[in-house]
Amino acid sequence: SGDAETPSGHVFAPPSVRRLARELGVAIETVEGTGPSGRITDGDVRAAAQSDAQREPDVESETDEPTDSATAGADAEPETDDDPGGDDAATAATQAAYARGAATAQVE
Amino acid sequence: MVVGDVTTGTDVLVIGGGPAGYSAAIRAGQLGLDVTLVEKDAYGGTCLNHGCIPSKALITATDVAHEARHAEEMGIHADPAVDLAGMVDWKDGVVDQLTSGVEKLCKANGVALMEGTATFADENSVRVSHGGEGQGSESVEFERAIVATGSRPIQIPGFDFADDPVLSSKDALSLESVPESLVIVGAGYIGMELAGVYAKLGTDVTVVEMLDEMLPAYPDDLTRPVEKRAQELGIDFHFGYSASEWQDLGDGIRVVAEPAEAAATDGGTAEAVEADTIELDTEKVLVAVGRQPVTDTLDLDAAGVETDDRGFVPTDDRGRTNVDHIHAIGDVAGEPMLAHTGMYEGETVAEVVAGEPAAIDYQAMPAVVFTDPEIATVGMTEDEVEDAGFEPLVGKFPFQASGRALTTGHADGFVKVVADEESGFLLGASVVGPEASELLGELGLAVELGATLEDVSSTIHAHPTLSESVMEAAANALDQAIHTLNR
Amino acid sequence: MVVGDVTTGTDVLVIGGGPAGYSAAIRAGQLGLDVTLVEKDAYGGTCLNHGCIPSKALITATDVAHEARHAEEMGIHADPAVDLAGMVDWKDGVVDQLTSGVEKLCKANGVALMEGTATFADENSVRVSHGGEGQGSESVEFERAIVATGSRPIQIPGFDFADDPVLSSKDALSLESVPESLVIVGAGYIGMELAGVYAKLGTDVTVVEMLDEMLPAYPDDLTRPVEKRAQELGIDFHFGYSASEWQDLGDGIRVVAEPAEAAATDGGTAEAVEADTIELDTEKVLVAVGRQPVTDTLDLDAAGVETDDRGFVPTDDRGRTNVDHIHAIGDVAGEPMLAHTGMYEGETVAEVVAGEPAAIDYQAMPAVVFTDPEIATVGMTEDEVEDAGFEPLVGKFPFQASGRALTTGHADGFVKVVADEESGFLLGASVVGPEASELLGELGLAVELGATLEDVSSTIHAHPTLSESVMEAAANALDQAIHTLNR
Ligand SMILES: Cc1cc2nc3c(=O)[nH]c(=O)nc-3n(C[C@H](O)[C@H](O)[C@H](O)COP(=O)(O)OP(=O)(O)OC[C@H]3O[C@@H](n4cnc5c(N)ncnc54)[C@H](O)[C@@H]3O)c2cc1C
Ligand SMILES: Cc1cc2nc3c(=O)[nH]c(=O)nc-3n(C[C@H](O)[C@H](O)[C@H](O)COP(=O)(O)OP(=O)(O)OC[C@H]3O[C@@H](n4cnc5c(N)ncnc54)[C@H](O)[C@@H]3O)c2cc1C
Repeated sequence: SGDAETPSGHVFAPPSVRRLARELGVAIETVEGTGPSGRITDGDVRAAAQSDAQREPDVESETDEPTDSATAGADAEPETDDDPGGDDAATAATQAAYARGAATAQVE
Repeated sequence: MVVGDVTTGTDVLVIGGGPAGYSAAIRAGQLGLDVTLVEKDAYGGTCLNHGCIPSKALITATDVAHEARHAEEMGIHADPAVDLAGMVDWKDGVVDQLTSGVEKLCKANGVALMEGTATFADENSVRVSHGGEGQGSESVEFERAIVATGSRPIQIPGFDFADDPVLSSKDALSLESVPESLVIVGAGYIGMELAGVYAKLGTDVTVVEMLDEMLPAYPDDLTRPVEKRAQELGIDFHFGYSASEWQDLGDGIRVVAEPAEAAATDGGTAEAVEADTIELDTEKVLVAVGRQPVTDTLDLDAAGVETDDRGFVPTDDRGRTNVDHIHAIGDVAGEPMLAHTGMYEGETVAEVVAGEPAAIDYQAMPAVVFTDPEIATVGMTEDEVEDAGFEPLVGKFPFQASGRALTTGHADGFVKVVADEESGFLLGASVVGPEASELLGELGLAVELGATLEDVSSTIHAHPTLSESVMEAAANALDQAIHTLNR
Repeated sequence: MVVGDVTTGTDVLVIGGGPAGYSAAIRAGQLGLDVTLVEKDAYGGTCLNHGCIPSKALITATDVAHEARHAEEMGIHADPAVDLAGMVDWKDGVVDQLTSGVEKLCKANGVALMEGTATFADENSVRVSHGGEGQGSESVEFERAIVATGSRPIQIPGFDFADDPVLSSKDALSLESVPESLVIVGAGYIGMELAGVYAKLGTDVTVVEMLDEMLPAYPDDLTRPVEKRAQELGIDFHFGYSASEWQDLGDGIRVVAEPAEAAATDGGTAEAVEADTIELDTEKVLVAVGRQPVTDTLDLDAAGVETDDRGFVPTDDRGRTNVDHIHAIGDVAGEPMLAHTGMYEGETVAEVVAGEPAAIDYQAMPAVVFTDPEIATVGMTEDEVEDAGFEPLVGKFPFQASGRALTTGHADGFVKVVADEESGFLLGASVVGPEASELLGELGLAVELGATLEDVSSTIHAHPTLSESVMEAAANALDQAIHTLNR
C-alpha cells in the first residue's frame, strides 16, 4: 500500500529510524514510507524533517527533550552528533544497496 | 526528616540494583553522568539472585539428568543420581559470578555504589540507612532519581513465607534436598517452571490453580504441548481451586483448597467446579501466585510520587512519574514484570536523563516461559492484530517437520507468525518447542524492524537448524513452505 | 542413443532428489508447473541419508550421554552406557521419517516421482534407467532441466572406500559398534564433527591434516575454543601430514602419513615439518578430505553442458548453465556445498523457470560447523569488509558474560559482529559457542535486511537467553554494551 498510516498507529520503521525521527522532531506516524511494502526509511524521515523545517522554521524547539538545566554537568547537551542532511545521500545509497527487497522482490 | 551528618550529592540517583537499576546506572555512567546506585541487599536484584538466573540454572541442570535418564530410544542407558545440595552450590557459584560481574561493570562505568536502603526525604533527597547495627545513615541529594525497587512475591492468607513448610519461589531455588512431595499454588510461569524442575527431580508435584487452566496468560495452542509434557512427568493439577490454609500433620502438612468462586461462576469445566474442599498431604507447599511492587521502604509520598491502586508507579514513555525529574523503571513501574523490560527501560531512561532523543517505544516485547517445552511470544497475538484493525495472515510450522528438531528428540510444538495480510509486515510470533527462547531473537528483530513475511522467508537459514522453522512459518503464510503443507 | 519404448514428457525435469532437487521440484509444483523428479537412490540425497541429518543426530545423542557423564559440577552423577547400534537405529528412524516426508511433500505439491538414473540423450531428453535387473529404461523429454546430482566424498590414493577398515563419512554414520581407535584423515568440518562424536563415544581419535591447522576455512579466533575442547576430549592431531597408505596388521591396521610438502614449503610450524613419516596403528580410518561433484552418470556432453576443471557445472545468477534451458543447483553447481545453499538455489531456480523475477542474490550465506562448541558464520568477515572498501567496526560479546550461557555450563566462545563504521549497517557476524547455529538466524536476517548496529542493539531480547549476546555484541561496537566492557 505504501501508506505509512496503519490502523493502529503501529509504526513500520526500524528503531534507528524511529530514533532519528525523535531527534529531528518528526512525528513518525505522519511520515510516508518509501521502503519495501511502505516501510519508513531514514531518508523518509530526513525528507519529512526538511519539509517541516520549510513550513515551521522553529522545528528545533520541538525536539521534545526537557533537557533540564537540572541535569546540569557537561552532558546536558543533547547528543545530535549526526549531522542531519550531511551524509544523507551516502547513507541512502548504502541503504539502497542493502535493501535488496526494494530492487528485486516486488513480484507483483 | 532528620538530616544526617554526611550529605552526598549526585546528579542521578538510582534506587535498586536489579536489572532495571544497574542497566540505568551503567548506561548513565557511559553517557558521562555523575551517577550513584543504592542497593539494600544484593546487586543483580531478584533476577540474578532469586529469579531468572537461579531458576534457569536448575531447569537446565535437571534437564541434563532427565534427558540422559530418558534416552533409551537413542541407545543411551543411564541412571543419574542428583545431589540437590551440589546442584544448588553450582547454581550459587553461577549467581556469584554474575553478581560480582555486575558490581565490576558498574564501577568500570564510573557508577558510585552505595549499600543501604533509600527512603525519600523530599523531592530532591533520600536518606540511605546502612544495613548493620550502628552503621548509621546518610543523606543523598539528587537532581534526578530513578526508582528501580522491583517486586516481591505475593503472600496469600493462610500461608506465611516465614513458616518452614511454606516456600516462596526464592526458597524453592535453594532447597538442600529433594522433597518427596510438593504442592504448588499457582500455575503461572514461575509455578510451572518450578513444577518441571521438581517433577524431574522425582518429587510428587501437585499444582493448585484458581483459574481453569495453566499459564492463563497464554493461548491454548501454546500451552497444549506443555500440558501434555506435564502429564507425562506425572504432575497433578487441580484447576478452579484456591488454597486456603495448611495444617501441620507432624510428618508433613495438609494443604486445604476450596473451589474458587471466580472459576465456578465463570461456568468452568465440570472438573473445575467439583463442589468440595480438597485436602492435599505434602511435604512442602510453594506459593507462586504473582508478584507485587516494592515501594514500602521508599516513602514515595515525601517526594510526591503517586502510585496506582495496585501499588505500581505509573510512568510515561520517558519513564517519568508524575514528578518530572523522578523516573521509575522495571517491575515497580508495572507490567510486563520481566527482566529485559526493566533493562530496556533502564537504558532508555538513562538516555532520556542525559538529554538524548530516547523513548520507550518498542514494537516487540518478548516473553518466555522456560517450561518443557518452552513457550515464547513476541509482538501481537492474532487477536491483537485483528483488534488493531489489520487483517491477520498466519503462518505455522510444526517442529515434527523440522529435521533438526527430530535429531534432538524434541519435536513437539510449532512456530507461528502473524502478519498484516495487505502489507505482509510481521506483527507478532509465538513459539512452543525446543529452544523457543532462542528462536525469539530473530522473530523479535523481524517485528521490530518492520520486516515482511517475504523478507523472512527468503533469508537463507542454515541447515539443519531449528531457526529454519521461522523461515518456513513465514513461507507457509505465503503458501510457499517447502517442508510443510500449505493451506 | 537407443530410444526406449516408453516416452514421457514433462515441462520441468529435476535430476536428483537431494535438498536442492526436491526444493526445486516442490516449488515448481507450487507454481503450477508440470514437474518430474528423477532420483536414483533415496529421496533427501546426501543430506538426509548420509550427511547433515545423520551426523547431527549422532552429535546430539552422544552429547546427551557426554553431558550427563561430565556434570558432577552440577551435582549430577551418571555413567551412561551407549549402545551404538541402538543409536544408529534411532538415527535411521529419524532419517526414514524425514525422507518419507520429502516423498509425501513432493506428491502433495504435484511432483511426479520417478526412480532411476537419468542420463542426457540430447538437449531435450534424458534416458532414465531403472534400478534392478530387467527393470528397463524409459525416455523423458523436457522443456527445462534442473541438474541437482550433488556430490560424493573424494577418495585419496591408497585408501579405497570398498575396503572394510576404510570408512567414508557415510560409513562412519552407520557403524554398529564403537571402534577402539580411529584415524581421521582431514580436519575439515566433516572430519572434526565426527572426531567429536567418536571421542565422546570413547574412541581413541587421531586426526591427520595436510594443512597446519584444523578447520582451515575459519579464522583462528573461531577455531580456538574448538581446539581447546578437542584437547580436553583427548583427540590427537598431526598437522602437516598427508596419509599415504594403510597396512593390514591382522588385528587392526597401520596408517602411514608423510610430511605434506605443501605445508612444509609454506613455512609451516616446527611441528608441521617433523621430517619423518608417521605410523598410526588403529582399528579404522575415516577419510574426510572433501567432496566432488557427481556428473559421471549424466553424460552432460550429450546435452552440451560444460563443466569446469574441477567437474562443477558453472551457472549464472538464475542458475543457468551454458545451455540456457538447463539449470544446475546445489553441490554439483559448486561452492559453498551446503544443504541450505542448495535449497535456496532450488527454490530460486524453480521461480526463474516459472517466469518469476527471481535471482540468486543473497547478502548473507550462513555456514555452521557442528563441532563442540559450534562455529557459525554469516555474511562478510572483517577482512572481506575491508576489501569491499568499508571501514570495519567490530563488536564482540563473550559468552562468559552471558547469564544464560553460564546456566548451561557452556560459556566458551563469543558473538562477533562486523559493520560498516559510517552507516552502521551490519555486514557479517560469527559465533563460536553454545547454540551458535541457532543464533545465526537472527544475525543472517539482520545482514540480509540491511539492519544497523543500532537496530540490533535496541531490539529487546528476552532474558536470560543466548540471543542477548547478539544484541550486546552490536551494542559493544557502539560502546554501549551493558554486560561487557566497551573498548
Ligand atoms: C523465580 C523467578 C523467575 C523469573 N524468571 C524470569 C525470567 O526467566 N525472565 C525474566 O525476564 N524475568 C524473570 N523473572 C522476573 C524478574 O526477576 C524481574 O522482572 C526482574 O528482576 C525485575 O527487575 P527490577 O530491577 O525491576 O527489580 P528487582 O530485580 O526486584 O531489583 C530490585 C532491587 O531493588 C532493591 N531495593 C528495593 N527497595 C530498595 C530501597 N528502598 N533502597 C535500596 N534498594 C532497594 C532490592 O534489594 C533489589 O535488589 C523471574 C522472577 C522470579 C521470582
Ligand atoms: C557427513 C556430512 C555432513 C554434512 N552436514 C551438513 C550440514 O550440517 N549442513 C549443511 O548445510 N550441509 C551439510 N552437508 C552437505 C550436504 O549434505 C550437501 O551440501 C547437500 O546434500 C547437497 O544437496 P544436493 O541436493 O545438491 O545434493 P545431494 O544431497 O548429494 O543429492 C543428490 C541426489 O542426486 C541423486 N543423483 C545423482 N546422480 C543422479 C542421476 N544421474 N539420476 C538420478 N539421480 C541422481 C543422488 O542419488 C542424490 O540423491 C554434509 C555432508 C556430509 C557428507
